Amino acid sequence: MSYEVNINGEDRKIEILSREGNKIQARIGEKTYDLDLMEVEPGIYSVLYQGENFNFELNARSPKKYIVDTTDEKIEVEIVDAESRYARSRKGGEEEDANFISTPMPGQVVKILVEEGQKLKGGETVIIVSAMKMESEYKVVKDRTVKEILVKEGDNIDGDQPLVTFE
Amino acid sequence: MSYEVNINGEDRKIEILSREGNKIQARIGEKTYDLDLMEVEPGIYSVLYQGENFNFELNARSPKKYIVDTTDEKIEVEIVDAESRYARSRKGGEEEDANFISTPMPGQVVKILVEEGQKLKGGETVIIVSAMKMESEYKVVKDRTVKEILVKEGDNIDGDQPLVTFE
Amino acid sequence: MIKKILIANRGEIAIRVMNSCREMGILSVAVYSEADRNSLHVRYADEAYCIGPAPSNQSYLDLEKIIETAKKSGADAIHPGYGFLSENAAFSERCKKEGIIFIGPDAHAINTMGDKITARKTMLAAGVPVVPGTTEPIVDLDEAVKTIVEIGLPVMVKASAGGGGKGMRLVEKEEDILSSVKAAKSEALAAFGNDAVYIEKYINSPHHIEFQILADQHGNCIHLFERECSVQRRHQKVVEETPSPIMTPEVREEMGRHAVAAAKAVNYAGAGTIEFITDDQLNYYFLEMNTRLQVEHPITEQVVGVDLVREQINIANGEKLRYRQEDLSQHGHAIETRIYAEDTDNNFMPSPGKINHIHFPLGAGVRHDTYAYNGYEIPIYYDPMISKLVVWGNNREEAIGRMKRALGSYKISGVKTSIPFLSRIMDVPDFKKGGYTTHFIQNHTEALKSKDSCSEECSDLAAITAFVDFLKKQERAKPASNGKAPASQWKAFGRKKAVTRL
Amino acid sequence: MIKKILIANRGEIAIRVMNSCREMGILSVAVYSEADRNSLHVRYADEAYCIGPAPSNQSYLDLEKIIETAKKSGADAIHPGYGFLSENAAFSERCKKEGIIFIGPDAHAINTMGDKITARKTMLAAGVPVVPGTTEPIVDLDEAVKTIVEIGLPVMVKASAGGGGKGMRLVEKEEDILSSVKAAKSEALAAFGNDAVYIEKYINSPHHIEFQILADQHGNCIHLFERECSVQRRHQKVVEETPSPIMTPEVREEMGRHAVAAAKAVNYAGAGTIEFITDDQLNYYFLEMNTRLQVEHPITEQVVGVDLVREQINIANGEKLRYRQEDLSQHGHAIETRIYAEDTDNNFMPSPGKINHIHFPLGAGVRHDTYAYNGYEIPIYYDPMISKLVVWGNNREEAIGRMKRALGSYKISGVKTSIPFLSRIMDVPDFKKGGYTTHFIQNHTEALKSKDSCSEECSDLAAITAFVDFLKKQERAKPASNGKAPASQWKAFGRKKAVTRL
Repeated sequence: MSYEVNINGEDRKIEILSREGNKIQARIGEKTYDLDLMEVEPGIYSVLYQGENFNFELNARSPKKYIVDTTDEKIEVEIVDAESRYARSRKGGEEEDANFISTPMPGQVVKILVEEGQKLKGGETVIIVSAMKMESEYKVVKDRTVKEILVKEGDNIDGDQPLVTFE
Repeated sequence: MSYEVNINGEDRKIEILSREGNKIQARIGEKTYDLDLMEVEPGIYSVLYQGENFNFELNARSPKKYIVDTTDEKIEVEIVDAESRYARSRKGGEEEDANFISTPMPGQVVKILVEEGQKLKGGETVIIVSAMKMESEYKVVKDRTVKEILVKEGDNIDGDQPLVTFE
Repeated sequence: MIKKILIANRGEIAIRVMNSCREMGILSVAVYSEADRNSLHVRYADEAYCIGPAPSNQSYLDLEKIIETAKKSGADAIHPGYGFLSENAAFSERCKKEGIIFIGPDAHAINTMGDKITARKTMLAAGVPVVPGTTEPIVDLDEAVKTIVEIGLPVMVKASAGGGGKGMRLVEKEEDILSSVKAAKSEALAAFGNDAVYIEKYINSPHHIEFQILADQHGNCIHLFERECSVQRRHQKVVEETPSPIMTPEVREEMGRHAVAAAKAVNYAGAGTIEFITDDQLNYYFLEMNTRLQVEHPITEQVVGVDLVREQINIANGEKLRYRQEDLSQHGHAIETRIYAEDTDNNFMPSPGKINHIHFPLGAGVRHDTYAYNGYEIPIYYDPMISKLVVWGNNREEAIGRMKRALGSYKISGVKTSIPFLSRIMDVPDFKKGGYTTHFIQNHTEALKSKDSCSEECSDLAAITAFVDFLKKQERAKPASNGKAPASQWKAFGRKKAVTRL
Repeated sequence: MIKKILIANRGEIAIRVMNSCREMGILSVAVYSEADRNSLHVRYADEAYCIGPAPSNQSYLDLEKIIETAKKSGADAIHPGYGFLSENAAFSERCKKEGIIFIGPDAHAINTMGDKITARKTMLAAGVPVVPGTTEPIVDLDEAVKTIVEIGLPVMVKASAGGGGKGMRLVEKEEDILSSVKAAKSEALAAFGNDAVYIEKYINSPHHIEFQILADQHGNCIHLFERECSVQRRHQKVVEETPSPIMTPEVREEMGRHAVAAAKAVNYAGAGTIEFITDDQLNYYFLEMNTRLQVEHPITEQVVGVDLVREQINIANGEKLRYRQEDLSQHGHAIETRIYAEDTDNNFMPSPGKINHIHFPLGAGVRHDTYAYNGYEIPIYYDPMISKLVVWGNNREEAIGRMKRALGSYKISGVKTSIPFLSRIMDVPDFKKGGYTTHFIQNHTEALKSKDSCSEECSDLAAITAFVDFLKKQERAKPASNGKAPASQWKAFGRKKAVTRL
């Protein structure tokens, strides 16, 4: 099966050429790597390449999406197979504006400044959320109309949870 | 269902009387305990009883057998249900002499001093096993006859693995 | 003699206090909110009691509940840690009334130091330098000019009714005095309808330097030298070190004497910290006193060799100080970095969540104060500090190298942390040189931003690793069509290749 | 200047050395056997190379392979750690020939100190006291008696051909000299056909006290004071501390001078340790010199404040010592305990296996040197030491309290460890008093045995906890008869009760 990986936004062809225990040979783009690769703890890999040691910690966002922590930085890696290529093509390539507001982290709703059906100007604040004693305002980027408000003031919320949706 | 637990060799009746979240009420023998009991890490429990804090780490030897590590000591706890009572009664209560030799820890076979079919005197050394640079001799307690030798010199072995069996 | 201490706090400081209790043979009682049942301080204590729901004002700040728990558990003393009730005079007073020893100063000391104006007056009376300036608003132009000449340049002229920078003028040159005061006054009048101004000495390159003190109930007081805490963001300390790289032995001795005088002025008993604002010429002025244990107290412990919590307990027991000033000296160099669950590239936004893995750096000269463990979910209700990493080195250079080493092998996954940011601080030449001011972080925003430093090779390897993991998981998840264990292509691949290579 | 160091070792000491490398900006190269691919030292190094199968003689002791790897990786120096090739003169010599810096002494020093008889003669020549005794066998009875009188009682008379205690006589009283020597000789004749004997001073209450030294390549040598290592089992150190509780300043200074003289006698360069046997009256005698870093070196680092590995590297770089003797002093008290995977109730039998959980005690004054992590399987091929736990305290009492606290919260599950045993040592009055000898462990076997200390209440709670866990797992494992998620009786029980209680 042919695979591609998307590394920090760039698509590259990837292939495992051979494998003996920890020793694998892999090609990525035009380059071939002979590696000693071992999962030393769950999700933590030690990779030796030409003697040099790399420690990678994998955080799977989905079965195909990884954030690879390389100590110095975090690299986004997505496995692109036929299925995800199809899904991508349907999206039309362009990212749309999200049709809901969410926070990147868990917290508590402090104040909701809008009502359902309300028309908002770009830049208007929709909701204020506190986490760890720090309050953050969440605004709309463009003019939008509020469809549904899914939380109420005082609610504890998860990260990435839709809070307010738009038409 | 009625259960008994065997604590360090002694059978006691046990029953959960009520439960609300972490708060449980349990009876063991004639004594009733109101506890706040929480699995804080996999296999690690924090138990608050009348304010006092107990940390227990459970090591399951089988689904019904636990070694509970209480910091100060290790307590053997076995859950006794109908099934295990039956199994126990068949055994006739008395522990028999093991019909094989095994080591309590992994290691490497250094020397096998017996042959299959050989008759041994009690106290005779059967096998020498090394682990971490230390060699240990394993002997028969009573007069026995070697049935089968399951390993050979140089083999790496697990703990509790039968090495030599007797008639 | 204290036999059982209730620790009215959570997190690393609760555990810090319990450690000294245990070392002294004293029992420890934890209190916890409903959000903290699985917190390490609960598991670590000898006893633990729930004191209410997650929000602090219903639990860790609930004075009544804590007093009640102390009585129920038979604790004879309460240690408040830092934050929460630690600088609450009413709590100190209440403990006294209930016959429970409060491990901290009395209400008088807390109140006096807690009010900025009273503290300033008390310090002036005790001969401790404070930032020169007017305490009453000035309306008269001539008086303003006279005051400026008295204080000495540079000064800041501020509208007394002011705010938002309006009616504010920095005066650096003599020839600008008159025009600046006039401008400030007219601007103030226009903005607030009031042309009264305050005048304050302007500290050009401010350093935050504080002195640790210990005082017993018998009038003895010593200082344990300084801590340099100028690396701050939003007035929150990020990196602390001792000795201060800008300190001289003469100024240290003098500041130490003033710190002791400050504590004595309020009949202080316990451990406390006198904060000074200091300029490049080592002119220093009293800022405030923290009447409790400080977050950054470990660096003093490492360099002076005194367990401050042990001494707090001894003092609370009514014992005399075990050390005289001349017994103490600074030995080597210590640095603390505060590891927060936060996104340093996104305005230090807190990043609570579940810690998947945590690997502490260990070895020579490394100390950790923490309450985090694998699988722990950092609650959203409290401070997002995960741990304090403290290193000790023979000298400052060794300590910086050690901190870099320790941060480099400190791994926390699951939440974003300030570890990479702190590591970049250690590389900034101005930090290495040591003459940094409280403007350090804002002056080096560019150098402190995260950078893509992974080479193409490294990102290729990261991608291959993710791909291998993906293949392994895919094989594991594959349903068995024939009812047997699923055939692993990944495993089969390994076997096949192994054979063909023979 | 050394830029890249190959560490010819594994485990905690490999990581210890890498830490100093990293702090000095030096790259580190790990070597590993096939059993160690997942060992932490491999993951921690900048580079790592496999050097052969699990057994040491095919990997960590394979001199050729290590030299080859050093060349391949471009390492300009090799640090041997302790054990393995660290006291191999041929290896030191070979490195020199290959132009690789050996971080340790030259072959001459290793050889001289490695041979007991040569070492003894060298020390005698250098004026360092050795255990008084004969170096040549004595056949003549009168000469034997004369020698005993010279040496002074008590003495041990040993058959020169001897072994197994035959022909051995302890002589404590003057009136027994003649009869004892006669008895020993006749016993020796009967057993070995040879009645020659050796006579050696008998040390009644022996203490093992050693001195750390550092010597540069320019003839400068200093000592870093003593370590008390008398808590031993089967001649293996278990607990070490510094300062020694029996030491006096006068004897310390004199022993230090003799330690320096011992090192100078072999033109030593690097870090080394002079071991002395000492009696209750602080009479001391050279035992041997370890020409390498010692396992217990961290306690010296904590108390003297010198990073010994850093100094080793500086010395190997040809630098002069950074310290003069008068710069150094002892600051506080440090204790090390060695945590082994072993069954202390079963003759200290090694207990390798997989570590499920490991929780390190942290906080003030605690240092760990380890290579263990959650899920790590301790290999059966090497030493079963898991970690070295080192504490520092202001004084000995504080240090003991701290060690008890640290051991009490040190959790390792999956393998048996010596943690409870070590904790019991801290409680033995003879240890607390500090006058213990090398017979300490055998003299206190009863006190050091593990005891059932859990109350009936505690074992009831343990049983209930196991039972709850059993119920939870049973519910989780129950197959769904209707194809839906299995109904949990345990969960349902909680719900039902919650409802009926409303």
